[in-house]
Amino acid sequence: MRDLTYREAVREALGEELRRDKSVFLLGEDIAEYSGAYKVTQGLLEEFGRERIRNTNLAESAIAGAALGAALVGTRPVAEIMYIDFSLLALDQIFNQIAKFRYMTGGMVKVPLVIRTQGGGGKAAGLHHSQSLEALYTHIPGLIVVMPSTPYDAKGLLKSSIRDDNPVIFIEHKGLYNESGPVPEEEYMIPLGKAEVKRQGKDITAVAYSKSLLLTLKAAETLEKYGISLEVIDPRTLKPLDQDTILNSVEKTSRLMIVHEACKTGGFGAEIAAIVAEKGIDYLDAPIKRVAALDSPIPFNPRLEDYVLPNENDIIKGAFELTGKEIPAELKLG
Amino acid sequence: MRDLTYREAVREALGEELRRDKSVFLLGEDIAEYSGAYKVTQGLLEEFGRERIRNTNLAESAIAGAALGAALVGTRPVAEIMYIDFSLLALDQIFNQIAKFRYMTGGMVKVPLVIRTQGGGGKAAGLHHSQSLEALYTHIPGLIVVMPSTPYDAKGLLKSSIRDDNPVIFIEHKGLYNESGPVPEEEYMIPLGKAEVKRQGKDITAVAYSKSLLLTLKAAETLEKYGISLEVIDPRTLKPLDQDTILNSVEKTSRLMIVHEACKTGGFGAEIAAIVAEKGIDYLDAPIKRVAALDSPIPFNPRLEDYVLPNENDIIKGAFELTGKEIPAELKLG
Amino acid sequence: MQKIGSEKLKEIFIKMLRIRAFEERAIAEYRKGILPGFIHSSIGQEAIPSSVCAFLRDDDYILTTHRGHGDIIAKGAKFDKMMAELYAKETGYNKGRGGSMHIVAADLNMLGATAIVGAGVPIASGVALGCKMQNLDRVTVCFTGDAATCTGAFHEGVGLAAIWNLPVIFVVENNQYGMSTPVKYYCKLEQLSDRAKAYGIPGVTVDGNDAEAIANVASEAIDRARKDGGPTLIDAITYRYYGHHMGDPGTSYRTKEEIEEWKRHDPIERFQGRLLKAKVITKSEIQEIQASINRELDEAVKFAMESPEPRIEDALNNIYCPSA
Amino acid sequence: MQKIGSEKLKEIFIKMLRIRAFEERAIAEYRKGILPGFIHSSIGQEAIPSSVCAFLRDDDYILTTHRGHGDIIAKGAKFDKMMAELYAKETGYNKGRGGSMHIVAADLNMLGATAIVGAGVPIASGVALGCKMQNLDRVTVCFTGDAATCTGAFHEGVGLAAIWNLPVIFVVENNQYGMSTPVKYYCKLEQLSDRAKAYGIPGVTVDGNDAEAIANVASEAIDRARKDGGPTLIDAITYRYYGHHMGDPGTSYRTKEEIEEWKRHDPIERFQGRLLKAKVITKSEIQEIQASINRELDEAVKFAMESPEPRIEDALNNIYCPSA
Ligand SMILES: Cc1ncc(C[n+]2csc(CCOP(=O)(O)OP(=O)(O)O)c2C)c(N)n1
Ligand SMILES: Cc1ncc(C[n+]2csc(CCOP(=O)(O)OP(=O)(O)O)c2C)c(N)n1
Ligand SMILES: [Mg+2]
Ligand SMILES: [Mg+2]
Repeated sequence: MRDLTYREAVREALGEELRRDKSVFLLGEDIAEYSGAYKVTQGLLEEFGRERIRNTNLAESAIAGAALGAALVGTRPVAEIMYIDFSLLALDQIFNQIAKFRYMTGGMVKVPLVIRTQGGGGKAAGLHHSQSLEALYTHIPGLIVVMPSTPYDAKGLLKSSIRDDNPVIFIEHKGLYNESGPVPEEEYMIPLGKAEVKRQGKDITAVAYSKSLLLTLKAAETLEKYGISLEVIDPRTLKPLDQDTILNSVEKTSRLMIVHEACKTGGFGAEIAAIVAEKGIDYLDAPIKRVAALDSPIPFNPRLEDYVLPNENDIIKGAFELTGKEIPAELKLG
Repeated sequence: MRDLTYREAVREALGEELRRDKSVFLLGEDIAEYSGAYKVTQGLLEEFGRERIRNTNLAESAIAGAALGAALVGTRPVAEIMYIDFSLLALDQIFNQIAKFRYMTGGMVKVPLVIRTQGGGGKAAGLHHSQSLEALYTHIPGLIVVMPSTPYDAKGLLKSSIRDDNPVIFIEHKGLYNESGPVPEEEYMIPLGKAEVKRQGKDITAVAYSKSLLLTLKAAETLEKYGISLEVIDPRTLKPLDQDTILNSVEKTSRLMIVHEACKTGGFGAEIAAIVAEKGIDYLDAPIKRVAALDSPIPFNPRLEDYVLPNENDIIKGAFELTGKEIPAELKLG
Repeated sequence: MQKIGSEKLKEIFIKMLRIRAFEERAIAEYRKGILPGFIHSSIGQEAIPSSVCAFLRDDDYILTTHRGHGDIIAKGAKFDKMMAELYAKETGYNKGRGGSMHIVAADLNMLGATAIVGAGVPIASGVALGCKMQNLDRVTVCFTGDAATCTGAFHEGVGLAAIWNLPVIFVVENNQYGMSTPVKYYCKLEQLSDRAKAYGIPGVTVDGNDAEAIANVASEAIDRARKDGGPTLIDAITYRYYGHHMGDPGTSYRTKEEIEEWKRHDPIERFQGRLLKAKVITKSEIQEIQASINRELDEAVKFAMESPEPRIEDALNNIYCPSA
Repeated sequence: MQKIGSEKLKEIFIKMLRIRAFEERAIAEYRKGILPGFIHSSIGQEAIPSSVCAFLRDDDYILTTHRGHGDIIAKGAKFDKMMAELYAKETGYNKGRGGSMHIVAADLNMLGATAIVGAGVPIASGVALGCKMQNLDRVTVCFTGDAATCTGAFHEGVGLAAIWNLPVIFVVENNQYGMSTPVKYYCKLEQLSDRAKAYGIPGVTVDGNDAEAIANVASEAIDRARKDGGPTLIDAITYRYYGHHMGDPGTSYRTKEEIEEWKRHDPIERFQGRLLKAKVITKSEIQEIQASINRELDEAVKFAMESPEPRIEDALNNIYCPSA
């Protein structure tokens, strides 16, 4: 199987769906010639033209609102909000209008649209270009929230998102675009709402998504050497959440760690923790552990940013803590 | 001590602070003659005039942004966003600008402002006028989030909020405005960040805030009759949260219930559950229980709305569940 | 009375009568204490939607606001399903989930009613975009209030319509107040239609209590939009007789004199006078129409009252639709 | 050259030189791969902030955007603290927490730099409101980009300034592109200053590469604002020589010819020619000034490089301030 980058995988999904279905189109700021801030839409203007690869005005609420309107009358818009930080400007449209429209009509309409955006830190992009805000979205009934961690998932989930008749918030990570991984040439789809066990293990269930999944898999390798076996679950879709896969794993491992890049307080990890504390508390032999960003705006200074964001070492430390083992000095975790 | 309604208590706090400090002023939509949608600001225009009781244009991001600007140069604005549902229009200003401004400057400025708003359902006000969105705010570092449940707390906390040098989101509940309770004539303040045990008990710790606190206290009375003793804690300030008061209580009762009117998934109850699952799991003798709204937009139809929102019976049922006792048939909880 | 034929004039007039009668009945029901939630009456403003919608095709779209009963009726909504929605019944347009501020009649291409002021504007631009992309020659009309022109959503949505030359018409039902705030306070312009100048689209202010004047302006704008001539902003000046909603007496920020003065320019009376004079309609015809409207309303109320409430078991339906 | 004295002209010119030199140095440092984050260069746009800020008092306020280096320097910011901020050092204006897009120099009444396009506009109105309420006769200048005029925040913020007649001036640094999107695409107006017509405030378009023209327009607007004459929108047309940020070559949406053509209207060269001709300044004076600027920049870079990083222990400071 060939390898693609996460960026290419997203692009390929967009291209395939644009080709397959004439009612699909893209709108967003600077997605045409400029190909978006992270060049995801490169080449699409040339193939599909300006009608279907539409630069908007600089107006996030117009982007989201226009996507809703267009979705109501038979097209399937894929809107891009350049950074999830800017999506705060569109939240009335996304939370009050898009999320509620179908329910409000008693089910008379459907709202088939996707909002693609990207978040996350690690690039010294500063406090308005680095946030992880998925938790805001997961609180709102009516939305589906997808956060892929690999090129394979990104492609398969985006295709499913575009074909789904519900509004999907599709959150990429700027730190993943250059990561590569196997993506089949043949068409495939990944169902929304299904987690995947990315690594089997027996001591600790680690739930992680987006870029944090990669950190967790790396940490798992180190931990393996020290006799701690992580079972790593990628929910992939945060809303609706595949609770069963998580609960089954915790039943097996009796320990739960959650890893995400969003601020800890009120992050999506809290929801996962709460679900397990409600439905699987008897499985647990240890406190639940959240490894997440410190509760801080993202500082510009890269060292501070590193400090604020969760990293491999934090995961390793957390795992030792959960198993009650001492951290070997050679690991130099400080 | 005289009784005041919650509405009057908020109004009195505003009046006293406007009188005490010339740099305090109010801005918002229709807060002057109209006195706001729930008449909270009634009489203030007459006493303080149009300069300090300022009607704005219909523009939530302007209200929040203007409050920030005015706060940066030496005044202490108290902005009103008529419904928390509309605050989604101001979230860039509140989350990206207001919450981060001080941090962004390395501490060179302070942002002394209050945003008053109100939320909650129970009035058949429909899906754009009934939400409980506090969880969005509690996720953002830099904000203080206050949600008072009684007239006494509302007054004392609002005065502290206005005098605090940090941005405070002060969330009232439309279903509480007519509730009355004792409020001293003498001036008093309630510190931000301190929970209050509203009722001593020994079997279950019930954490509840805003209108849910009242429901919980009522449920506690019923439960008392059936031999279940609730210790009811009102965090009052959700961010920063007084974790100690909650953890100490759970240590005593070994059971935790959280009650709020926001949707369950991703609600603030998840955060409380996660904290206890992290720091107090050994105290627990039962699963954590969240009593919250079902994950649904708020329907217009009052019966459906009642069904979707948590009520006394849900709390009572939850308490029986947590204690493993059978629900007496006479309670008719269905 | 030049360009508009008498059939059209009659159609407009009947729409106005229907709106007024419905609104009066809704208020009466509300005052009995039976209707849940809020009612924002559009009495006094009937000429605007009646004239505008008279020039729309069935497959054209409209969007409206919290004060939308009139607009919805003008597009052809049924009294019974509307009244049932006000009663929060399963037989209402939204199955009782939406209520007065959120009525959607998808079968009439009436795409709601948002209660967030200004939010309909970008959505309307999106509807027009969707039509344009599918080469449908449908026009979208977005009704908004005057104060809505202050919102960021208005600016962004009209901005988008302008640059993509979308077939959408923004009709400001300018009742001169946003809640209690007079237009003169929140906008320093002589006329609100000058806001169009920020987008390079045509803007026109018209007497919103003069059905024919609106009809002329609207038919031209609709025509232009249908011929790919792009969006128009219509500012139609009118007045609401009641308060902001039924809980607001409407007199803390408006004088009784001002209200009375406006009632002397009642759009229905004015239009009726002209139609009678021009013999487009007769007094007895009007009486008959009104009687029939009243019968329809009696039935609608009966229908609403007798209709079932939504079932609790269905409370969580339609938050999502089944995945494709 | 009538109204503006030669001292002022010289001041403006020196500001322009300072901005150009700083920006060039920042780019050079960035290209070494030492600076973290993004750099949005304002080279080509120097005349606008230089001329505007020359008419501000020290206690007047400015706000700016992601492309704010020029504006900040024009208000008097120190190279060393700016460069240290670009280097993310503890000695930077924001102690390394903000970076290029977020510089705030509170001591100079320079209140930031938001990286959310348009977000500064309502904040600026608030600053002006705060001044007005305290009877301070201070003026606030809000620099924004051209595409920022599309945002809801711009509309709401200017709207508020207009109705409260606030002492604030919105200066659009119109470099004719929002990222890759040309102004002609996202706005169908002949001139962007016509957006002022939506608010009933004065709007003027000016050659943003002509320092004196800007000076005339700006001094008038500042004067008016200070005398309680309310806000003004100034649209100053200019061009950025580099891409949107240093990672963008800037040529996928602009032709090389277009860029070259604009370089022929370089604001510094033009102004320098005129000043030399009018003998306001001499060649050797300019050389001296440039040499001194370069020394200052050498020192600034040295200062920045030698300055300490923020301490990890301080990472969580200043998220809140101690409660009052
Ligand atoms: C974004 C938003 N802000 C505030 C409100 C509260 N509100 C409801 S209607 C209204 C006034 C609207 O005025 P206008 O647009 O003129 O419409 P009208 O009510 O006069 O028909 C206000 C402030 C709201 N619903 N949405
Ligand atoms: C609200 C928001 N949307 C999008 C962006 C991404 N972005 C950064 S600068 C920019 C273009 C801004 O253009 P303009 O206002 O003309 O300023 P310029 O960069 O030309 O100085 C865009 C789209 C952003 N920072 N904020
Ligand atoms: Mg109005
Ligand atoms: Mg620009």
